[in-house]
Amino acid sequence: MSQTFSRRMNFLSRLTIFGAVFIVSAVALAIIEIVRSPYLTEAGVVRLQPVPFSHKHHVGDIGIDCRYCHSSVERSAFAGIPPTKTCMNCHSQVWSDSPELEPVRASFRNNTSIEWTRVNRLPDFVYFDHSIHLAKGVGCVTCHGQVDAMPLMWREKSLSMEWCLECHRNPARYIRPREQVFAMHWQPPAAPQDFGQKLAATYKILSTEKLTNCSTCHR
Amino acid sequence: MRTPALYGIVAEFNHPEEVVAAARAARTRGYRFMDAYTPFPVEGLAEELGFRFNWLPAIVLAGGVVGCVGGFALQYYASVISYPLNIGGRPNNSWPAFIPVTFELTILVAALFAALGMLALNRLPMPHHPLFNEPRFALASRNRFFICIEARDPRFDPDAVHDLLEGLSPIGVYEIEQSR
Amino acid sequence: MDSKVPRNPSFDLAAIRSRLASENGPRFWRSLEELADSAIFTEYLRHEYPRQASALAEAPDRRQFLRLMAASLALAGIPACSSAPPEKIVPYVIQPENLVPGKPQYFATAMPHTGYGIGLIATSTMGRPTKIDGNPDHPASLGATDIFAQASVLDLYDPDRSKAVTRDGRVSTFDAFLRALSAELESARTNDGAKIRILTETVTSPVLASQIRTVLQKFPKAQWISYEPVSDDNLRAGSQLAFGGYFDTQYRFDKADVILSLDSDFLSAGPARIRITREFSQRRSVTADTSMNRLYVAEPAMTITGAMADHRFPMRRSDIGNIARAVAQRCGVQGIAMPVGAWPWLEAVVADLKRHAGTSLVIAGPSQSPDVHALIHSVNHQLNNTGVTVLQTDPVEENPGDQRASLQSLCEQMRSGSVDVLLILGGNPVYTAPADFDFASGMDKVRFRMHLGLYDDETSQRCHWHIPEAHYLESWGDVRAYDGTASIIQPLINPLYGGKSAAELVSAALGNTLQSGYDITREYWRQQTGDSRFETIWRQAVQKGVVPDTTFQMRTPKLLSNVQIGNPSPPSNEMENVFCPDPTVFDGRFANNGWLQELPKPLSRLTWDNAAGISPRTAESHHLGNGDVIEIDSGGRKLEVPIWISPGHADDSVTLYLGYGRRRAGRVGNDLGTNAYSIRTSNAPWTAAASVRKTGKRWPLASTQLHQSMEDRDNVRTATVAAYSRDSKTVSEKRPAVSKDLSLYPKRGAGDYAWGMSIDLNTCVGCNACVVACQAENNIPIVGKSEVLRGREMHWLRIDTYFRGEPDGPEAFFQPVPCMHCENAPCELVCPVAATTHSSEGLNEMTYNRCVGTRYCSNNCPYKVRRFNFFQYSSYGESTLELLANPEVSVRSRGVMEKCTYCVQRINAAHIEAEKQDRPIRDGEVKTACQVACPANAIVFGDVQNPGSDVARLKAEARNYGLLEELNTRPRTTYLARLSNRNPEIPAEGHHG
Amino acid sequence: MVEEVSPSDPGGAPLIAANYTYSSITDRIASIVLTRPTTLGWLAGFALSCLLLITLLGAVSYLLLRGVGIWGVNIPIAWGFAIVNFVWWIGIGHAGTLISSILLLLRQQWRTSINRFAEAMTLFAVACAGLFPLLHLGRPWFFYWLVPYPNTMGLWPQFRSPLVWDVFAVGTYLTVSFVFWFVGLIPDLATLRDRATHRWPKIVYGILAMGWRGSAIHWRRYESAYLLLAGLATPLVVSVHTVVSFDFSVGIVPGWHSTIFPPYFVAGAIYSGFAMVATLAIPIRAVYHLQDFITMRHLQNMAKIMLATGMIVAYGYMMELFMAWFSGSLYEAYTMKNRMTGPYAILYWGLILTNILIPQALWFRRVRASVPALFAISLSVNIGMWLERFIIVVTSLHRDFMPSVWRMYSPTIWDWATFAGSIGLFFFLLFLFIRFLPMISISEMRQILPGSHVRSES
Repeated sequence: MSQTFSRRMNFLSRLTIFGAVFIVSAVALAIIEIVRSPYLTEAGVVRLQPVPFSHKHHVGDIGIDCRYCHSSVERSAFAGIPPTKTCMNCHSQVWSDSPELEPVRASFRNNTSIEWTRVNRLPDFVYFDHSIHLAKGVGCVTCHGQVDAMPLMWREKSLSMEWCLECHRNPARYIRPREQVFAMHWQPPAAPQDFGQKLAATYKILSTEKLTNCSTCHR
Repeated sequence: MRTPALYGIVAEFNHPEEVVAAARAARTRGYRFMDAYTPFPVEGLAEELGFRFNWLPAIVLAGGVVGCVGGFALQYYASVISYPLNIGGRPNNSWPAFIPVTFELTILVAALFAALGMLALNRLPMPHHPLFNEPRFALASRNRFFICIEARDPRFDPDAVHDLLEGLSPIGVYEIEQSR
Repeated sequence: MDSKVPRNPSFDLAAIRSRLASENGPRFWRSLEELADSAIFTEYLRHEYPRQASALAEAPDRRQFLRLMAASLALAGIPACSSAPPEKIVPYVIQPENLVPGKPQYFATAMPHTGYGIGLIATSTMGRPTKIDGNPDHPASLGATDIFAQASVLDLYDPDRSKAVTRDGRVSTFDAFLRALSAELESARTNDGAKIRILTETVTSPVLASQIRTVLQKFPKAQWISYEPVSDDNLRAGSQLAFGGYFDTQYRFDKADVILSLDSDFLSAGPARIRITREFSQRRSVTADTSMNRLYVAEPAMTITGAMADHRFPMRRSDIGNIARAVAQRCGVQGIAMPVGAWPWLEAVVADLKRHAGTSLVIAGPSQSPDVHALIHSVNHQLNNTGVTVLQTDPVEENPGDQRASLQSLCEQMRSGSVDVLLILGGNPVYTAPADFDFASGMDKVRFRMHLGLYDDETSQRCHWHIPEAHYLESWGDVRAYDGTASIIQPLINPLYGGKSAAELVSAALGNTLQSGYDITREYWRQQTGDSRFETIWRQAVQKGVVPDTTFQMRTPKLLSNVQIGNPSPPSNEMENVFCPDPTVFDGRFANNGWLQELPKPLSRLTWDNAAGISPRTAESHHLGNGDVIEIDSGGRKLEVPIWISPGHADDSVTLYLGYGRRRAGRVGNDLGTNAYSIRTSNAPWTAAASVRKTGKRWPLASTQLHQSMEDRDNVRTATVAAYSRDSKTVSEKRPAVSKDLSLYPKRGAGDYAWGMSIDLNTCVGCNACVVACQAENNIPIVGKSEVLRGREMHWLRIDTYFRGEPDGPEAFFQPVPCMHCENAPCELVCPVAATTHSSEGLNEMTYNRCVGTRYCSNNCPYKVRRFNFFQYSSYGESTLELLANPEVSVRSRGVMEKCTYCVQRINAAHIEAEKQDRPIRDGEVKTACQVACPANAIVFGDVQNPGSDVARLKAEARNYGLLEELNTRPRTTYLARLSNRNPEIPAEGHHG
Repeated sequence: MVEEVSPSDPGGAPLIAANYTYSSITDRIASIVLTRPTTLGWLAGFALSCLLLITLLGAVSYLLLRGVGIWGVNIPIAWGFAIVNFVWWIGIGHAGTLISSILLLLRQQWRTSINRFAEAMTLFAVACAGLFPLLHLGRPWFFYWLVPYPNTMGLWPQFRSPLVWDVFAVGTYLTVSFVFWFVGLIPDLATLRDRATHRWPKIVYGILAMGWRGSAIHWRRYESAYLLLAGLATPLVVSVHTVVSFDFSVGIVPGWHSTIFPPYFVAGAIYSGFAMVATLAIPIRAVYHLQDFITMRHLQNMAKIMLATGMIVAYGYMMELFMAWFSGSLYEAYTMKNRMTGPYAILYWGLILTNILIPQALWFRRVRASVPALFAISLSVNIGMWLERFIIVVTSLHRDFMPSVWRMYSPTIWDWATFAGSIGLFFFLLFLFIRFLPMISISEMRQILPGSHVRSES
C-alpha cells in the first residue's frame, strides 16, 4: 500500500483533536464578551430624536433641574416624558422661530404628540421604580451617566440583570445623600464604602437577600 | 554512514510467538529502537520491546480529581457565593444534592483524559507513517506479525539487521524507505 | 355605506393600507388617530370596517384617551424579546391635572344590574379602567363585589361590542337616526303618541325615568313597558296580595338567628345579594360575642345558598308552596287550606322559628307564586320579624307593575298593528321574551323599530335602527341601590365605540339642548337638590359614590285581613322542569364575556355550557349519565339539552339554566349551550310540567372538577358547633398539627415580613367573586371549552367543591385554593433553572421570564395550583383586549408556568410607599385582589409574624389548619375549619339535614 | 495453513464456530462493510426508517410552531409520552456500555461478538432519549439555561433539581459511551483502511483510524486505556439510571417518592437493554449469516441475564406494593389501589403480563434454546418496560393528593407520531452503522482464537 496521507496530515489531525480544547474555549470567551459589548447592549449608542434635544445645553449650560421635565420621577415608577406644553413654556419666547423646534410647535399647534425614541429601555418583564431608587439615595448619574455632557442622549449602562445586581448586592457602593441625587458632579468623600454603609443604615436600605429576591424586579 | 532515506527494516511473521521470539532476539543483540506490529495485542510483546512504565492510570486519576473538585466547586460557587437563593427552605450549600453532578463530572473528565491520554502517549493521530510505504504492511491489520528495527538505532547496520531477521525464518524481510 | 360622505378623487386604498401595515402595537392607535383626521381615511374605513367607522368621528378628548393608551402601553407588561426594535414613547401634549404618569387613579362609580346599582371603585391606569372593586360607602356593596361587577370591565373592552349606528344593518350616523326619529315623532303628535312604545329593562335611574316621563308628558297616550326575563313579578304580586300595594322587602340577615329559605338563593340573587352575603357570613363566624345562625333551605336544585344550609331539603319547586302553607298554618296564619304531605322535619323547623321569634327570618325566592310571598309576609308578621329582620320600603323601581302582563299586551298591540314606533332601550326581548308571546314576529309589524344595546344582538337584528349603547364605564348617569340609595355613574373613559346612554338618546330624541350624559345628569340633580347646595352635594356624590340622603324611608304597611290564598297543589311526582338564571352568564346578557363563560359554575364546576341539572336517582331511573342529551317536552315545546347529574337535586325535576343558545352574542358567546327561553312560556315562567326522553346523543361537558368526593381525606375539615364549643380541638383531631421545629434543614433567617393568608371555610359561600377578581388583577387568560376539556384552565384561584353523604341529599363544601406559598416548597426544589424561588418574605415566587417550562414544579405541587401556558393563550395585539391588561403584571407567553403570587405587585407597591415614607407596612395595607372582592370577608391576608395582625390572630384559632400539612410543606395559606349548626331535633338522614 | 486450529471450548456452546482463522474472520466481517453489495433488505429497512424519521421531523416542527399543547399533557398530568419515552430509551441505552464494560471487567469473552453493536445501539438509544427532555420543554429554545455558563443575567442552574442532574448524567453517559465505542473501533478502522480498495473509503477510514499501526507499545497503552474506560463506564451506567430514577423518587408524588427506585430502575434498564439487544441481534445474525459469531451461547447468556434482572424488577414491584401497605400512607395506598383497579388497570396488568409473567418461560432450557421464543419474549419485555414507565409517570400523577384535581390523560396523534418518529431515528442510525462500520469487533474476535495467546515462558 502507498501513503494515503501526506506528512502534513499528522500535524493537522493532531491540531483538530488536541487544539479543539483551546478553540472551543476561545469561542466561548468571545461570545461572553460579545453579549456584553455595546453592540448588543446599545450602551453608548446615540439615539436620533425628532427634535435634536441637547441635555448638555439644558442641564449642563442652563442648569435646568431634572424634575422640571421628568416631573413624576419622585412619585412614580415612570420618570415621565415632558408634555409639549413644558417645552413651550420657554420656547414660546426663546428660539420661538428656530427651524429645529418646528416639530415642537407643530405638536402644540395640532395637538399631536411628539414621538421620542426610547433611550433607556428595560425588558417589559422588569418592573423598575424610579421613585424608590431616588428615595434610597441612588443618583440619576449613577445609571444615566453625565447627561449634562450628552449633546444627544445615549444609554450609559448596559442595563443588564448582571449590572442591576451589582448595586442590589452592594448598594453602599453606589448610593449618595438624598439631597445629592440630582447632582451631576457629586463626589463621594474618602472611604466611600464606610460612608455608603452609614447612608444605607440611615436610609434603611433593605437586606441584600431582599434586594436580590426575584420578585423585587420580576412579577 | 547509512543513507538517511532508510527508516528501518521489517520482518513479517505468521505467528505471535515468532514475533515475540524475534523481539527477544533483537533485544539480546542490543537493539533498542524497534517496534512490533500485530493485528491484536500480544501478551508480553511490549515488555520484550522495552516498554517500561505505563503513565495512563496516573493521568486518569488526575482527570478524576480535576472533575470531582471542579464539579463540586462549580456548584458551591453557583449556589452559595454567586447567587444564593432560598430554594424550598433548603440550605444554600445543599451538598447532598450536589453529589450526583460531582460524580458525573468526575467520570466525564477521567474518561476524556483516558482516551486523549492514550492517543497523546501513542503520538496519535499519525495518518502518515513510513511503514505505510510498504504494501505488505497492510497485513499487519489482518493476520501477519511484523517487527521493525529502526534506522535511528545507534547500533543499526543494515546488513547485520538483515542477517538477524533472515535468521528468524520470516515470511519476508523488507527495507522501509523514509518518505520525503 | 353612507352615500352622504363625499367621494374623494385622490382616494388611495393601497397607500393607506401600507401606512396601516407599517404600524404595530401601541403605535396602531396613534396612527389611526393621525389618519382619522383625513377624510380619505374615514372613507377608507367605511370601505374596510363599516362598524369601526364611527369610532373615529370623535371629540378631541377622545384623542387624549388614545394618546394615554399609547403611553401606557409603552409601560404595559407585555413580554417581548429584549432586543426589540427602537420603541416609541409618546407623551401628552398637555398633561391632565393630577395625573402622575404610571400611577393608578381611583374613581367611585356604580354598576347597574337588572336596574339596581352596585357601588364601585374603579381603578384607572393611564386612562384605562383596568379593575373594578366594591365601594365601602355603598349599601349594596360594602366594599365587596360579585362576579358580574368584576367581569363587567371585560365587557367594556369587548371587541365584539357594536361599534356603529346601523340602519337595516348598514352603517349610518346618529344624526341620521335622530332625523328619522323626529320625523316619526312629528307625525305622532297628532294622536298624542298613541302608537309610541318605549321598552326598557327594569329602571331605577331617576334621570332616565324623568327623561322618559317627559316623553310621556309630550305624548300622553304613549306607553312605557319594563321587562326583565328574570323578573320580580311574583314578589310584587305577593306584596299586592298581602299589603294591597307595591312594596320592596329588605332583610337584615345580621339580625337573624334562624333562617328558613323557601327556594330563595339570597346569596347570589337579588339586588342586595352582596350585602346579604356579608351580613349572613358575619353570623356564620363563631366568636365569643356572636352566636352562629342556623339556615334551613328547601329548594329544587342545589344553589350556593343551599350549600351553606345546616339543613337542606331538596324538593320539587311546585311542592314548596305546600311547605309555605304548612309553615304558615303552624305559625297561626288563618284561613289556609292545609296541604297533604308529611315532612318529618317540619315541626322541628317551625319550633325553631318560633323559639327565635323576632330574630328569625323566612324568605321565598322570586320563582315562588304570589301566594307563597303573601304567606311569607304573614308568617314573618306572626313571628314578629317584620320591622326587625324583615323591612318594607316603597318600590325602588321607577315603573313597578306586572312586567310579564305589560309585555304581553305590548305584543298583542304590535300584532294588531296599533304600534308604530318601538324604542327598545337596552335588553334583548327577541331572545328573552316568553316563547308564547312570539315577540319577534309581533315586532316585525312595527313601522319604526329602534334598539339601543351594547351588542348588535338578536333584537337589533330585527330592528330598523341599532344604536350602540355606552357601557356604564363610558357614560354619565345614575342608579339606585336596593334600598333606594342613589349613586352617580361616573365614566372612566370616553366611549370606545361612540356609544350613547339611554338618557342621552331620549334627551336627544326630545330635541333637548342638553346632549351629553354629564349635563343631563347634573341638570336633573341640580333640580332635585336646589342650586345652593348642589355643587357640594355633587362633589360629595361623585367622590363617595353615594348621593347623600337618598335612601328610602322604612314603611310599615298593614297586612290585609282577607288575604285570598289559592289551594295547595295536590301531591304529584310527575316530571317538572324549572328555570333558573345561569349562575355565570345570568339571563344571557353576559354570554359574550369570556371570563364568566370560563368561570366554573358553583357546585357543578361546569364551564361554557348550560347542562340541565337532574338528581342522581332520576338519572338512574332514566338511565342517564353526565353529558347524555335528553329531549324535554313541555306543553309541546321541545328542547334538547345535555344533563349533569347534580347531587342534592330534587327527584322528578329538571333544572334548565337560562342565558345560553345565543345566536348573535358575539364571537365568544355564539352557539354555546341550549336556549331554555325557547320552551319558557308566560304562564309557566319558572316551573312547568314536562316529559323527558333520552335521545341517545351525547354532548361533551367541560367541568373543571371531575371528582367531588373527598376520598376519606380531610381537605376540608368540619365539625358541628356543638362539638366544637365542647372541644375546640375537635376539627384537628384527625391529624395532630405538625411541629414547626420538625426539620432536617437549618432555620433560614426571617425577613422583615412573613406574608400569609387565612381562608375561613365557614364563611366562604363559594360565590366565585374572588376567582374573577384574580383573573382581572393578574391578566389571566381564558382558554376556551376544548382546552378546559383537556384540563388546561388557567385560574390561579379555584374553588374546590366537595360533596359528602347521600348523593340525593349531600352536604357541600367550598374550598378556595390559591397557591399555599409553602415554606418548604416542593416545587422550588425541582426547578432546574431557579425560575421558582422563595423570597425572604415567604413568597413562593414565579419568575416567568426565567421559566423554560419543564412542568416539573406542577408535578411536585401537592395542591396542583400551578397553571401552564400550553399554547399562546394571552392575546397579543388582540385589539382592545390589550388595553385591559394590568400593567403591573407580566402577560405570560407560551410555554411558561404561572400561579398565584399573593398579588406581589400590590405587596411591592405597598413596600415602595412605606419605604418612601420611612415606616413599616401597616396591617391591612396590602390586600389581595381576592380578599378585596370577597363579600363574606372569608379571605384575610397579612404579616403572620406580626402577632397583632388579623391574619396572625385567625391562624391562632383552634379551627386553623394547613392543607396536607402532614407533608411538612408548611403552607402559608391556611384554612379555618367549616362548622355546621345542626338542629338536634332533626334526625340526620344519611348526612343531609 | 499452519494456523488452522479449531478453537477449544471452555464453557458450554462455543463462542465462535470452528475453522476460523485470523484472515477468515477479518475478511468475513470486513466484507459486510467493504465488498458485499447493499442488500435489498437493507434498502427496504432503511427506507422505512427514513419514512419514520420524516414523521419525526414533521411532528417536531409542528410542536415548535404551536407548543407542547399539541400533546395530551395537562394539569395534573404535566408529563406524558415525552418522559415515558425518554426513560424507556435511556433504559434501552444501558445494555451496550454494560455489556462492554462490566463483562470486560469480568473477563467474559462471550461479550466480544455482541459488544460492538450493543454499544452502537446504546449511542443511538441515548440520542433518541436525549430528544425528549428537550422537546417537552415549554420553551425549548432556552434549553441551554440548564447548562452552567457565565451569563449576563448572573444566574446559574438550580443544582438541587434532578433535571440538572439528568443533563449531566445523560451528557456524560453519551460522551463516555461514544469515546468507549470509538476507542474500540480504532483497530478495526485501521483494518478497513488497509483492506479498502477504493480511494474514498481509504481516506475516510484512514482519517478515522488516526494512523493506527498496531504497534505493540500502542496496543499496551490501548488495552489499559480500554480497561480504565470500562472501569469508569461501569459505575457510570449504574449512576445514569439511578439519576433518572431520581426524577421521580425525589418528587413527593405518591407512587414516585420511594427509595426502591434507583436499584429497580437500574435493573429494569439492564433488563430492557438486553431485551433490545436480543431483539436486534436475532434478526441481524439471520440476515447477515453471523450465526458463527453470535452463537446460541450468546443468546442463552442474554436470556439468563434477562431472567435475573427481570426477577429484580418483579421484586421492585412487590416492594412498591408492600411499602404502600406498610408505610400506612393513605396516598401511597390509594395510588397502588388505583393502579390495580383504576381506569388504567388494564395497562398495569398488561405490564405484569409482558414484563413479569411471560419472561418466566426463560426458566426452561428448551425456551432459552429456541430463537423464535427468545425473540418473542424480548419483544414482550420491550413493550412491558414501556408500559412500566407509562404506569409510573401517568397513574401516579393523574390521581395524587387532591381529589379535586384528578384527571385523565390521553395521548394525541402527535404523541404517537413523535414516539414512532424516535424509533425511526433509532433504526435510521442503526442501519447506517450496520452498513458502514464493522458490527463485530474484528480485532477482539481474532483474540478468541486459540494460538492468539502466547504462553509466556519466563
